[in-house]
Amino acid sequence: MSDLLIALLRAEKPQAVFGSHNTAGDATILVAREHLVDVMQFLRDDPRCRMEQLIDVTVADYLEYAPELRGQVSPCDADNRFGFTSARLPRFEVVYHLLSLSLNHRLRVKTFAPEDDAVVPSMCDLWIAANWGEREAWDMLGVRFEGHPDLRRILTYPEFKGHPVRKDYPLRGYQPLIPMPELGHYTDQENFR
Amino acid sequence: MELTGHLVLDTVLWTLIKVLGFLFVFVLGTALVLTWLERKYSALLQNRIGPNRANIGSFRLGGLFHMMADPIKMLFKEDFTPTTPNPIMHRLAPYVGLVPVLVVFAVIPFGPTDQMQISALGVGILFIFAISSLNVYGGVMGAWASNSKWSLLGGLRISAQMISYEVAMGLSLCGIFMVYGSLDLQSIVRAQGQVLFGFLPAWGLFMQPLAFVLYLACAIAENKRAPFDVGEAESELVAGYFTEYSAMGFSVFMLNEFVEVVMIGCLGATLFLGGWQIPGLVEGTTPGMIALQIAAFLLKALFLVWLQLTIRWTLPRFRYDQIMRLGWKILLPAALVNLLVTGIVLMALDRA
Amino acid sequence: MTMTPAAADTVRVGEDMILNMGPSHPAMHGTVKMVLTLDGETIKDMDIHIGYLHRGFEKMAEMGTWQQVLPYTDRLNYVSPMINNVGYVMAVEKLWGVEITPRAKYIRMLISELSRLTDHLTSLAAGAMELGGFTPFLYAVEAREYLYPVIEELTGARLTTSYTRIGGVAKDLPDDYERTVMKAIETMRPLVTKLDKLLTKNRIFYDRMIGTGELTREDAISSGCTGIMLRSTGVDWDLRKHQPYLAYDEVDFDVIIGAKGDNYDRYLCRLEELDQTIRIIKQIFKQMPGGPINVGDWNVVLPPKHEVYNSIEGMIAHFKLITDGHQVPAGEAYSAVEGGNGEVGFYIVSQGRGRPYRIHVRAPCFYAMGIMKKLSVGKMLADIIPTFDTLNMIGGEVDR
Amino acid sequence: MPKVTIDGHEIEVPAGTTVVRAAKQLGVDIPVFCYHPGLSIPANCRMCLVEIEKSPKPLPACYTEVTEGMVVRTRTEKVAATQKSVLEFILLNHPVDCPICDQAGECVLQEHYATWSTKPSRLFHEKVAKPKGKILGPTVVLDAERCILCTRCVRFTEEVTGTYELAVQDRGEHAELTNTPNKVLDNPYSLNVVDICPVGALTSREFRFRRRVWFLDQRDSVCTGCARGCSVRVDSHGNQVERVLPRYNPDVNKWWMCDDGRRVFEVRKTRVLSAGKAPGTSGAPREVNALDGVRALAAWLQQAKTSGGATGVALSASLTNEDVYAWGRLAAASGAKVYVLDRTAAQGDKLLRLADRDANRAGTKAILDTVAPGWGGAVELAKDAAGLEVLTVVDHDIAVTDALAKAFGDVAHLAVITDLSGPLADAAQVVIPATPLHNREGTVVNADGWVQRLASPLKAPVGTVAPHVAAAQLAQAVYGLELDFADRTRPAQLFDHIAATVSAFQHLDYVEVGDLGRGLTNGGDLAPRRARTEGTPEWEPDPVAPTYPRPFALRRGA
Amino acid sequence: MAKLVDRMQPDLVTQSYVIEVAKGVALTSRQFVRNLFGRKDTPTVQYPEVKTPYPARNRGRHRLMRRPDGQVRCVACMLCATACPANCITIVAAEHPDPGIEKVPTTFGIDLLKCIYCGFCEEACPCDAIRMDSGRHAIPTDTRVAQKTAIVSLLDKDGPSTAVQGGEFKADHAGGGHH
Repeated sequence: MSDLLIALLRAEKPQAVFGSHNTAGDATILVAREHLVDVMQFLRDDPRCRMEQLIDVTVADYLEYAPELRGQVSPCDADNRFGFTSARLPRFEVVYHLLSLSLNHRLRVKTFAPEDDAVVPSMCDLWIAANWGEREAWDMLGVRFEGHPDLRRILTYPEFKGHPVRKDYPLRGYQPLIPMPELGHYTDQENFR
Repeated sequence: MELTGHLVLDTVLWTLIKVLGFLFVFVLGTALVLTWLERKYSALLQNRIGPNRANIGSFRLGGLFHMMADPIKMLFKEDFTPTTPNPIMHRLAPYVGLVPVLVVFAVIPFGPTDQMQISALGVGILFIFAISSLNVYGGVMGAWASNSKWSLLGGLRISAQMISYEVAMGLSLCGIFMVYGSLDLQSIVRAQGQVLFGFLPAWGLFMQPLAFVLYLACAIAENKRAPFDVGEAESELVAGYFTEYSAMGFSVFMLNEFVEVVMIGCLGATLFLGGWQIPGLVEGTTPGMIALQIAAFLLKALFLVWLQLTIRWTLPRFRYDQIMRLGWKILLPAALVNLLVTGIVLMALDRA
Repeated sequence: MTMTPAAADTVRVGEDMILNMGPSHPAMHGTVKMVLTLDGETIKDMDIHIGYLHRGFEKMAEMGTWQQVLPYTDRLNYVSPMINNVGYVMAVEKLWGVEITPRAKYIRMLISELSRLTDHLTSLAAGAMELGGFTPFLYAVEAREYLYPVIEELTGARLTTSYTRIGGVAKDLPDDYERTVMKAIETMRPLVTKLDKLLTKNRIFYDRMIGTGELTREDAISSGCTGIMLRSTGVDWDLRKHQPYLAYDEVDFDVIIGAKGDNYDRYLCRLEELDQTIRIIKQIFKQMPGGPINVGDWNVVLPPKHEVYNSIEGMIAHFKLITDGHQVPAGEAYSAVEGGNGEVGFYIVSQGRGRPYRIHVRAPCFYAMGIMKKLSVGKMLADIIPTFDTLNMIGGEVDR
Repeated sequence: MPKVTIDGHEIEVPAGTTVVRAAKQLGVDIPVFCYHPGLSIPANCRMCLVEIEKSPKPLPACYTEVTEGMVVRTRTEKVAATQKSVLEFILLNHPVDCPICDQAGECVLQEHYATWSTKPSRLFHEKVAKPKGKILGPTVVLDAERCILCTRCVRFTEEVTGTYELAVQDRGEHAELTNTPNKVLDNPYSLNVVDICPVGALTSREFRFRRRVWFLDQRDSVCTGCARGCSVRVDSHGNQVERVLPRYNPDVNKWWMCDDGRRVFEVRKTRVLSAGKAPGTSGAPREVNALDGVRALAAWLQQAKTSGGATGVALSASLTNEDVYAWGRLAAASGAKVYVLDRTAAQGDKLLRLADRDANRAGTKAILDTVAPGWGGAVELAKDAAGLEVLTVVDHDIAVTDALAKAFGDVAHLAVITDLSGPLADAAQVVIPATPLHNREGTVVNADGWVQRLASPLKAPVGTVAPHVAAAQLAQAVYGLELDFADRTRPAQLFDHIAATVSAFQHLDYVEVGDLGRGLTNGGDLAPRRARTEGTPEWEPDPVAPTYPRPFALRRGA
Repeated sequence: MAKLVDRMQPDLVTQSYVIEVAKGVALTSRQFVRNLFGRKDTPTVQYPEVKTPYPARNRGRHRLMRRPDGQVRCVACMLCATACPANCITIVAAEHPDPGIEKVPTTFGIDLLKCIYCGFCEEACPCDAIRMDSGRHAIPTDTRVAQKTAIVSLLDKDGPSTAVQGGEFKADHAGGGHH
């Protein structure tokens, strides 16, 4: 089933789809950012796909991922049409999980966003779900979604600095706008370690 | 009649005794017990145990001491006043609400003979209408003076609710006046001593069954208790008009509510359950008879209190607009129809 | 507020009230803030602020081993913790290619369904309470209270269960567990009937539920609603039925769907699903296979204690698993289970180094909350309450 | 060059290469216990048995040399069965000791068992009891029960140190490692046997029970104990160094390091400077932090500049290249004379230890030759001392000889930037607390002209300053100089400057220096022209250093 | 398969309010009467006086087991501290004069405020030294210090373990049931 879907997309959108895998039974295609809207539109509307639901949007930050293993997660074609090899892929991967209720199949669509240009097109026009999903992805990992009507932070507060799920976000320290807690009568610092 | 000094003293003393006995012992006493009883009762019908921890020494008495512990606690809590341009109004509001409710009891005949009434007012029921609706001012004042949006919304809701239900309640009781031909509550109670069809006491409940239901609904609505508690609606408006009250201010609002519960019970008993009448007995003159009939009245009042409690713990809450719809579109027309039918029947009976 | 003259003509400046509902508000359980623009009591606009309970689940998960993520999942949807436990380990097993034993499958189903009972009961209870029905609330909570000891007997904790393990479950069923469970269910069921009697046909109640929070089928699908939210609009979709996992294809049950997608439908669906769940539990016990509760592979599950205490082989395997973590191979996987509120999905990325590289939770409430605004605007302030309840937002899951 | 096929992959290797090395080059793992690339090959553990075509039975991969057309299979059922049997055999008498064994977590036996076997035990008898906690020498403890008799330690004492302190006595299951008669394991390299022991039989007395290894953060660094500059791995927990291990560096120290080097951290810990000092308003010394110390020094230098007094800078030969460069530039710009002072010499030996204990003599020389030509040593300092108005000593454990002590006394104003307490700090009027060398990053050059990166897992203590930063501060405050590196105080940036300015460092790059270092390109008489043999090292360090993931280290150590 | 919910159609009976209210009042009143006489349906437990026993698997407060000779079983292997997701266990190891024991903890502290009672320590312990089947719940205190220090005294508490290293042990204990 999932193989068929990959084959279909590879046939229909050869320009856009440049990688795919099927590990653990999850059909996955890798789509170039430029063609993402086109592919998603196709996936939603084509009678063979009919992905009515955008189940989830998220981003994975591959900053610390071992380059030699990256190809297992995101294999790219041999002909290297988009300028990156399996070993040197852009830092962010935007991951969409699609579900077709009527045809009962799933597909994972991934696209790349480099660190210095972390922008991908928004899916808000295609699915309502993209609205909050993309807001969360922006808030947590700092990937912008172009065309999103309301790209505000959602889980953190508006004055928050940085994007906490990024791999290089410091694990310790305080955000500038949160004052240090008053210790009151618990002056024994030892107890607060 | 010429009033001698002795007589004046006598009257004042007698009135004081009645006020103390009826208002302070029965009404406020019941209200006080209700603070504990409501929780205990709700606990029992909700499969809980309820408050039972307050104790003196090793005596717990099922938590009866909670009704003493709570006022003490309330007295000693911080009385918080929000930042408001009307702090005095904020302080005053609970008492503005409480006084009218207490005053209403002046005209309730709690026993046979004209003496068993704090004030034998000829237009008793009109007095009740006039005074009891003042009670809402307390809530509205408090809501306004609290300087809080939740309070404001609550205040708006209760004032609208009060207006809607006052009308329906007035009209529903008109049937009673028509049937018994008097505005004096003692006369109405006396009139309920008759017997209908040879077996049924001529109580308001049987003469005006629809009016009873309407009265109960409207009265609970005026009291702002569930299911008509949109004014406080803790899940929507936090606590509505008394969101910003704490300590005694808060507890006076609560007391207000409980006194009103008793008031509704007393008035309902007077108008619909034959007041102090015990079927088969004539109006008592001996102290024993009087005591018996006072007890009957109090029991009837307590029955209605129980009914209110049960309804409060059984039903969910209306939505604000549904309350308005119920008041204006169902209760008011129903009261009018009741009035109409009563009128027609009375006219027909007159002709006959 | 600045406004152009043209706009000032059409908008009545100053007559709208901005109201902050939450984060400290009795009905905003799970901590959420709704900034309401009210015209009288009618909601003109609404902005939902979540994140007050944000604990950084996804970041924390990257810090521990695969096993150490498990207690965090208890705290996602904290009214049905074990479904999250199951969902999480299933995702890891999917990536690793671990096939668990039949008995483990059935035990996992059992705990999922027990959790579904507590989840639905909580939702029904909270819904009743916030509409002012305190008595039905307590009946439902009491009903739930009979289930928690059963869960505690199995897992050792009422709520923070952490019961599943990668490759199986932590402990086998206690002796005579079927009787314990069935007894709890028999005690619990009449209380639900009482709630049903007090609410379902009561006009005060249904007036508030019918026609409020009405969700169209298209919106439900497009907004990523799953579970009850989706089914209440009449979509026949249940992961247990349509993409069966564990052994759900071996039990018989009905997918409950609604007609109009309003609050009343969602309330009824929850009520009906309780019965379906009880039906599944009965079948689970009837069909419960014997055998081991975990795969027994020492690379996946800890060796039995007697091996650890008595042999160096067991000891080494035990040590390696705890100090190095599970060696889940590099790759990515997404696995979803039908949670109390809908599809609970875990997207995991592994680097093959003993701890997760990235874990993302697809929380059903999160997407349901995304459509909340649409369900509320134009309705009254009081309608937020039943809508918010039947949507059953769980703070731990939305904020993570 | 014979061609060999291992698991289907073909590779061409020089004649004489063993199968295990060829496999390693292909990335094929063959488990070993007794094999160590730095020692002779006994092939006694039998763990590395592989199938070789045309051979009737499996052969040890560590011992077998490749021949033309050899076909090796390492993943067959037969091999797997052999490995399982070997492991079962080894584990038969192995005590259930992981909970109390320091090696747990980096134990090759654990590793191999988890990777190649995970087969339950079939033993129903008592295990053989042997001595536990037997003290072999001042540094090493033996647990004979855990020993798998790989004889790595025995071979080490025979082949590397030549001291012959260890031997195996008895036979069969009673065979047991022990001291040779009348000998104690007390050679200066004794702790290497702990490193090479694949199991927990030999453990360090000092590190014993101190910390579980999986909690440790690892950082590659250089030993600063002597001019050898051994490559080391520093294991730390929290903000504390727990142990130092040698790291394989084919050009410097191979697999070994001396016991003194491992204890450098410990020794320095006992001599840490508690606070800086400077003259107070009343003239009595007061405690200062680094910033106030630099201010006091700046005031002196300002005075000297106004009065035209001579100033001098004395540098320890153990500072990083960055420090030397910064101070050299400052001295050159301010007209100060530069002197280089030494640490106390120690006894060297043929293996690794050098008599010269200064970690960066070659680098200091090479840099000063360029940036501050005409620099002198202790002799010149003694000569010039009386004429100096201000002498700034940038110290790291300088040996204060009598002559030097006199010289320091002659100087009008003596300021010291140091991280250690001692006579020098006592003699100075201004003491600026420096960030200890083992808390810093930078580069050092060893006696052979090999540039390596010094790195530290520790945070700099509050109130201390890195010497090169102090130099930049002084340049700005006193001489109004915006030294071109003043705002670029990170070692990597400074190193770029050095590479651009100093010819010996030409073409070097901080990143490129990497973990294993680079040779100086032009070191004159000091540093022989050397460059790394291209390509990866032919053989990785042995399995002592675990390569498997450590899920805990990062989190716990943070 | 898919089953449509039984969506009640509002009729005159339900719409009149009164009937359903009366039914409701009857139900609650019945419940009241049942509870007034005999408390048949009341599951509430009067806690401090009445205690429901914890099930055998309950994960309560930790206890440290002893060897048959009374010494602490714990050998400070730190596996519990390693497995602990909350990082709440502090152990300091030391050498024991008896070479048969070799390693013992000198401090065994659990910060009960950090502890999440997941039971991983008990599962990770290779010596049956730490268990959570004490049947005692978390300490209710209002100071940080009490939560932290209460357990330091763990080293002096609780009875001997049934597990004997290298000896016989009941297989069904796996996971730490109550014995």
